[in-house]
Amino acid sequence: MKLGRRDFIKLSCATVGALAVGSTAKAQLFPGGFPNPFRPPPGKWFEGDVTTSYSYCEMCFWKCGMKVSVEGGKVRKVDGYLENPKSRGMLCPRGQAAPATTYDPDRLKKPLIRVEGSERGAGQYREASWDEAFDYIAEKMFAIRDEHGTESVAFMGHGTGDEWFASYLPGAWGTPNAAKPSVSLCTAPRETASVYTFGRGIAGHEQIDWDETDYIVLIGHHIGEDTHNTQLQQFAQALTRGAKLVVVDPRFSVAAAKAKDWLPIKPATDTALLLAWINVLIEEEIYDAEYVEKYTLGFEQLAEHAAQYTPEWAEAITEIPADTIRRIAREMAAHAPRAVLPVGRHVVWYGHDDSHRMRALYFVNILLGNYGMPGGYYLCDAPIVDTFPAPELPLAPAAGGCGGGPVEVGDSPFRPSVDRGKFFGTATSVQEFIEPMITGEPYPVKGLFAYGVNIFHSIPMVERTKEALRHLDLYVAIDILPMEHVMWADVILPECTFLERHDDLNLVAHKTPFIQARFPAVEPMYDSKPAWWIARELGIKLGLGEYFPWENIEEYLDRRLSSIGSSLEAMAEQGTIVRRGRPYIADWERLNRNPFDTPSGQLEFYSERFAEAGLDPLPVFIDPMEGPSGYYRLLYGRSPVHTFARTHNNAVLMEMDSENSVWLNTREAERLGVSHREYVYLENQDGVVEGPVRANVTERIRQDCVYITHGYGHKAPLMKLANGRGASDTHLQTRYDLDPYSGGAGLRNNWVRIVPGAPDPQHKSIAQLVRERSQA
Amino acid sequence: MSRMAMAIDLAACVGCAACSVACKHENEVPIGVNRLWIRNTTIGTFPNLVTEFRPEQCLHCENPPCVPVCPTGCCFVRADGIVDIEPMKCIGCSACIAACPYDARYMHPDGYVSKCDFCKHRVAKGELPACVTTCPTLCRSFGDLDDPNSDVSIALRGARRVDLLRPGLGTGPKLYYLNAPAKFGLVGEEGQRSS
Amino acid sequence: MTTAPRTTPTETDVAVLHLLLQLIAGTYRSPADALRDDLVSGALAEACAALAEALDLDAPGLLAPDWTTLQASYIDLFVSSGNGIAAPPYVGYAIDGELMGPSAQLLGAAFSDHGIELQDAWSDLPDHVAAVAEGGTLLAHGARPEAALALLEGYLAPWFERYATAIEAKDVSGFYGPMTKFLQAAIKEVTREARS
Amino acid sequence: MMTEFYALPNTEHFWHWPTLIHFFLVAMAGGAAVITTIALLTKHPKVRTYALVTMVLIVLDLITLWIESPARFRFTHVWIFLSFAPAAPIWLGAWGLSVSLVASFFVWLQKGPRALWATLLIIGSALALVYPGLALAANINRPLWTPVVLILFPLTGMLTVISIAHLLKQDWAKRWIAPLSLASVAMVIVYLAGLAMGGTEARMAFDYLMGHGGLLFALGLVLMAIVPVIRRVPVVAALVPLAGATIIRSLIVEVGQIQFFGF
Repeated sequence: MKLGRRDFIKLSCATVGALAVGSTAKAQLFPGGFPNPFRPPPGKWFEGDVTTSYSYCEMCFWKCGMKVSVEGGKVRKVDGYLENPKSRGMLCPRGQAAPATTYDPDRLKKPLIRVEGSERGAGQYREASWDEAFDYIAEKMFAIRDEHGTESVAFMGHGTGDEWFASYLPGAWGTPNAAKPSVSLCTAPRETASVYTFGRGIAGHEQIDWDETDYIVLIGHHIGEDTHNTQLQQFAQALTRGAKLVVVDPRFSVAAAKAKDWLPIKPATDTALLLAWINVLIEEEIYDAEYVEKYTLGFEQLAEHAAQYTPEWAEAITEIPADTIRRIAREMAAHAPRAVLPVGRHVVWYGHDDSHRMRALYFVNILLGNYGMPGGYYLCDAPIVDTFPAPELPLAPAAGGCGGGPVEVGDSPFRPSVDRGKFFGTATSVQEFIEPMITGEPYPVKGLFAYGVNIFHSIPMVERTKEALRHLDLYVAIDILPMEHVMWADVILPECTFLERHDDLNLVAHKTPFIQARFPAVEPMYDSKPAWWIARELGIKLGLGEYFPWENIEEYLDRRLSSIGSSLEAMAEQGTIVRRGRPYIADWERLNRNPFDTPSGQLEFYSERFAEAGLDPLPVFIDPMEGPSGYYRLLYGRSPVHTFARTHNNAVLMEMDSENSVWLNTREAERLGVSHREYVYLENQDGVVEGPVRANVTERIRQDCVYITHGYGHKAPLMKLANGRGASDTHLQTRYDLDPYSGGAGLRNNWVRIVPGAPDPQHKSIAQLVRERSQA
Repeated sequence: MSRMAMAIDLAACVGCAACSVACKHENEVPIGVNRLWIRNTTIGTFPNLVTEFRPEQCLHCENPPCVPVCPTGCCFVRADGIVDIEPMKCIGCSACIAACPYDARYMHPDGYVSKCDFCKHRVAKGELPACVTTCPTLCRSFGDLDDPNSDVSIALRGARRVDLLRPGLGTGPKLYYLNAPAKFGLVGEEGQRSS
Repeated sequence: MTTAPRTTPTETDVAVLHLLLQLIAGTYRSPADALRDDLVSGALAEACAALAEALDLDAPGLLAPDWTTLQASYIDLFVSSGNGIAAPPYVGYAIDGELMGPSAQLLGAAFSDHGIELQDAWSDLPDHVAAVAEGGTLLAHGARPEAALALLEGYLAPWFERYATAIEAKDVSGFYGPMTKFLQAAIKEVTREARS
Repeated sequence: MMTEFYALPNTEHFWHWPTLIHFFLVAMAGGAAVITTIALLTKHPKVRTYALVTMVLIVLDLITLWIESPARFRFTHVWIFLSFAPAAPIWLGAWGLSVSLVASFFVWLQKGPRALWATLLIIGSALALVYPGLALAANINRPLWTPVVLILFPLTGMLTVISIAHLLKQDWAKRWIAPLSLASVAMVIVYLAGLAMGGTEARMAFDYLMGHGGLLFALGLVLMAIVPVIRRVPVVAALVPLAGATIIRSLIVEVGQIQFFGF
C-alpha cells in the first residue's frame, strides 16, 4: 500500500457535523474495535433499563392517555394508565401500534421543495433547510396577500397540531378559510342539530352515560369497528352488566353481533324510523311527560307534526315491520330514562337528510327523558385553562374543534369565508374550499396548507381536488408520511410523530373533565419537527412573531398550567389532572343554573331560528336519492385496527388487516357469479373504477348495498406497505349532497356496480414487503 | 403449585385485535408470525346470524402434546402451569409445531420455536399479561385456577357456559372461552368447512 | 465479539483508511456548499486519485455533475423518491432491516465507548452512513485506527454490499454511481490488505 | 360460514424440502442399519461393506439434519444427548442412529464384542427404521398422519434401501423387492381406505390429499404396484419401486402438515 502524499489529506466535505470526540472515553466495553453487528447481544427490552413518560395517543383522535416505555433510546411499548379517564389503563390496537409508526422507514425526513418547473404530482423534490423552506413559503404567501388578500390562503388541519394550523396561525395571518375535515366530513350535522336542540354541542367524546344505561339503540353506530377506546370499554361493560342492545344498520356490524335485535334497515331511511318512534312514543303516551313538560319547548307542534309518521308508513319506507317498530319503542319507554339512542360520530351520510335525522334522534332521547339524566346523555364541559398571554388575533381562531365553532368575521376588515352562504351553520366546510380554488368565486383561493389532512382520502371528488391543486400558487403539506397528496405539495414539511414531541394541553369535556399532557419520549428522528415549532417559526417569518411570544413549548405549557396551580414539572409526574363534573341536570339545578343554552332556555323541539331562515322547524323525512339499476349503494366504515387513511403504512397494523374487501350479499354474488375472496373492480355511477379488491361474499349485509372499510387503496408508491392495497371509498365518492343546515357533505349518495374478473394483484405479504423494504 | 389460566368472555369480545398488537410489541414478535390472532366467524343466513369473535393463542394445556415430542427438553411446563420454551436448548426440529393442535407455535427468525408464554416476565412482577391489560372490552381474565378468588376462577364460576378448543384431543386447555354466542358452543370446530 | 486487525497498521495504512472514510463521509452527506467547493476546487478528484493510486484502483470517472441534478439525485437516491429510494442511508437498517435496531444500538454504544458523541446539530439518525464514516475519520485520525477498520468492515461494508448496485443503477447525476462503485472497491481493497 | 382474521394463525408448513431429503436419507440409513444387523447376525461376508455404507448414510443424514436446523450454529443438538425424552420420536431416532453409527463403526473395524454390537444394532436399527413413522403418527392432530404410517414408513423405508441395494447388484436384494412393494401397496390402500371411510375429519383429509398431489400419489402407488411385472428389467426394476416409495413418503410428509383447525 502506498500513498503519494504522506500527509493526511483534508476534505472539507468530510466534516459532516454528526459526531465529535467527546470529553472522555468510557471504560472499554469493546476493547480494540467495534462489536460484530451481525451478532447483536441477546436480551429483551423489558430486561433493560426502561424509563416511562406520559403522553396522550394520536393514533386516532380519541386521544387516550398513555404511558410510553423507552429502552435503549427506542420506544418499545405504550400502555394506558388507570388514572386517565380515557384509557383507564387500556389501549386499542391502533394505540398499541404507535411505536411502529415512529419507526416507519417510509417517514418524511427532511423539508423538501418541489423542483422548479416540475409539475405538481410529479414528485420531484430537492432538500431544503427549514429556514429556506420557511423563506420560500413566506415569499409566496406575501405575493398572494398582495395580489388577492390574506383570505386567499386556506388552511386545513387534523390532529392535535391543528390547533396551530387550522386555528391559531390562520387567525394570526387573517383568513377565515380554515377548516377541519372532522367537521363537514364527519360530525357537522350532529353538532348543528345539537346546538339548535339542546343549546349544547356534542363535541368530541360522545357524552353517553353508558355506565348507567339499561337499553341501548344504535343507529348505524359502528362500536367495535371504530375502536374508540373508552366508548368500547363502557359499551362492553354495559352489555356484560346486562344492558339490552338494539342495532339499526343495513349491515350486520360488530355491534349488531352483540344485539338482541338487529333491524336491517333500508339504507337512507333511518329518519323515517326515528320519526315513527316519535309517533309511537307520543301516540301511545309512553313518553316521559313530566320531563317534556318541565324542560322542552314546542311539544304540541311536534305531536301534531309526528302524527303523520305512523309505523305502517315507516314500514313501507324502512322495510322494518311496523310491529317491530312499536315493540322497540315500547321497550325503550319501559326502560326510560335509562334507555338511550347514542349519537354516532361520522354522521354525514345523505346530506339533505342528515340534520333532520340527528334532530329526530335527539327528540327520541328527549321523549325518553334521558338528556342530562342518569343512563342517558350526561352534560359536560371542557376544563378551563388560561391561554398564554398574547396579543388578540386579528381574526378569531378559525376552524374550531369537532364542534366547529362559528367563524364570524364581524366588523373586522376580512372577507367572510368562501363557503359562507351555502348553508345555514357557521362552521367552515372543508370540501367547499375546493371549488373556489378552481373558479375563483366568490374570491380566489391561491394558497393551501394541509396539516395532517389526507385530502385525497377524505374530501370527495378527488379529481376535482387535484385540479384545484394545479390552480394554486402555493401548496404546503405538513405530515409524517409521504401520502399521495403530500407528494403534490410545493413545500413538504416533515412533522415528528407524537411520541417525539410536546403538544398543547388536551382539555377534555368528559363526565369527569380532565386535562392531559404530552411529553416527548424520544428525540425527533431525522430533521422532523413538532407542529408548534413549525407554526411559530413560520409565524415569525411571516412577521407575526408578536402572536408567538413564548420561546419554546415548555415555557408555553408551564405558563398555561400555572393558571390552574400546576406546572409542567408536576404534569410530567402525573400526566392527567381530573376535575369534577356536573353530569346531570340536577347538578346544575342545585347551583340554580340552566345548562341549556338555547334562546328559550329549553330543549327546543320546534326551532324558531330554522323557521326564520326558511328551513324546516321540525325534522322531516326526505325521500332518499336512488341509484341507477344494477348498482349498489356504497356504504363504508372502519376497520378496528386502522384510523382514517393514516395507519396503512404501519407494519404491525397492516399485518393485522392488510387490505379491505367489498361486502356483497350472498344472493347478489350468486346472481353476479362472484365467488368469495375473488378479486373484482368497483365502478361507480360516474365510471370511476377502484380495485382490484376482494369480494367478501357474506350474509352480513342487505342486498341493496355494498360496504368497504375506509382508508385503503392508497396510490402512494413511497408508502411501501400501503400502496395499492384494496379500494378507496373516497375515490368512488364523485358526488355528495350538501346538508343545508350544517354544511356537511353527505357521502353515501354514491353507487357502485361490481365488475367481476379483476386480475389477482398478487399482493405480497406484509412480512415480505417489510423484508424487501430494507433491501431497496 | 399453581395453575395459571386465562378465560375470554366471547360475549364481550369484539375482535378488535388490541390484544394481538399489544402482544406484538410487548414480546417483539416478528412481522410474519403471531402469538395471538383473532378469528371472526359468521354462521347462519340473513337476517338470522351469529358472529363469534375469538382470540386464539397458546392454550397452556394441562396435557400439552407439544412437550413430550421435544427431543431436547426445551419445551416444558413450569411449576405454575405455563407451557414454556428454553430457546437456548431448541434445535428447531419443529416437532412441537407439528404436535400443536392450535397452530400456536412458530419458528422465530433467530432459529428457535416461540409462542405465547402468558407474558411470564410480567406475571413474575405480579402484572397481568399484556393482552389482558390492554383489552378495551375487559373480556380477558387471568390468574391461578387453584386460587378460588383469582380473576379467572371468578370468571369461570360466573359464566353462562364454558367451552374448550378441540376438547376431543384431550389436551386439557387452560384457556377457556366463556359465553360463546352460538347455541352449540364454539363455531368452526373441526369437521366443519368454510364454503 | 470483536474484529481486530492482525498486525499494527503502518502510518500509510492509517492515512489511506482515513482518506477512504473521509471520502465516504463527504460523498453521502447532504449535498451542500462544502461538497460543491470540493468538487469545484478539484480537492475531491485529487483525493480520489490519491486513494486510487494507493490501492491500485482506477479513479472514478466523475462527470462534471450539474449541481441541481446532483441535489435532486441525492433526494431521489437517499431521501424520498417517487418509486422508492435506492438506498436508505442507514447502516443499521442495511444490517437489521429495521430502524434503530440492535446493530444501530450496538454502534451507538461502541462510539460512546470510544469517546465519540453525537452532535446536537445533527438532525438525522446517528447511523447515517456519512455520520458513521465521520466517526471513522475521528477514530482513524485519533489513536484508534484498528477501531476505524472494524467500523469499516462491520458496519460500512455491509451497507455498500446491500445498496451499491441499486445506487449505481438508479443514479442520474454521474456522481453517486461512480463514487459508490469506487468506494466499495476501495473498502474491499483496504479490508483485504488489513487481513493479509 | 365465513371466517376473517386479524393477524393469522401459524399455519404455514413447518417442514420444507430439506426435511424431505432427510426423510429419504433416514429411510436409507435406517434400512442400511437393518441390513447390517442381519448381515452381522447371519455372518454375511459383506458385513463390513454394509457397515461402512450404513455409517456413510447415517453421517450424510445427520449432516442434512444439521444443515437444515435453524439452530445449526448454536450447537443445541447436544441437548438431545443430555436429556432423557423417550416419548419424543426425534430423541429416539437420534439415539437409534447414533447407536447404529457407533456399532457399525466397530463392526467395520471388526473390534470389540460382536454380541454387544449385534444387540446395539438390533435396537438402534429398529429405532432408526421406525422413528420417521413415529414422528408423524405421534401428531394425532394431523389427520393425514394416521397410525397406518407407523407400518407404512418402515416398509417403504426398507423398500427404498433394498431398491438401492438391487441397483448396486446385491443378489439377495432382488427377491425382497416385489414382496416389499406389494406389502407397501397394501398398506397404502389400507391408509387411503382408513381416510376415506373414517370420520368427517379423515374424509376431509382424504379430499385434501387428493386435491394437493392426488395424481402424484396415484403415480407412486402405481409404480410400486407394477413391480412384479417389471421385475426382470434391469435397473428399471430397482428404480421404479425406489421412485414409488419416495413419492408416497414425501407426499405424506409434505401434504400431511395440514390440520383442520377452525376450518
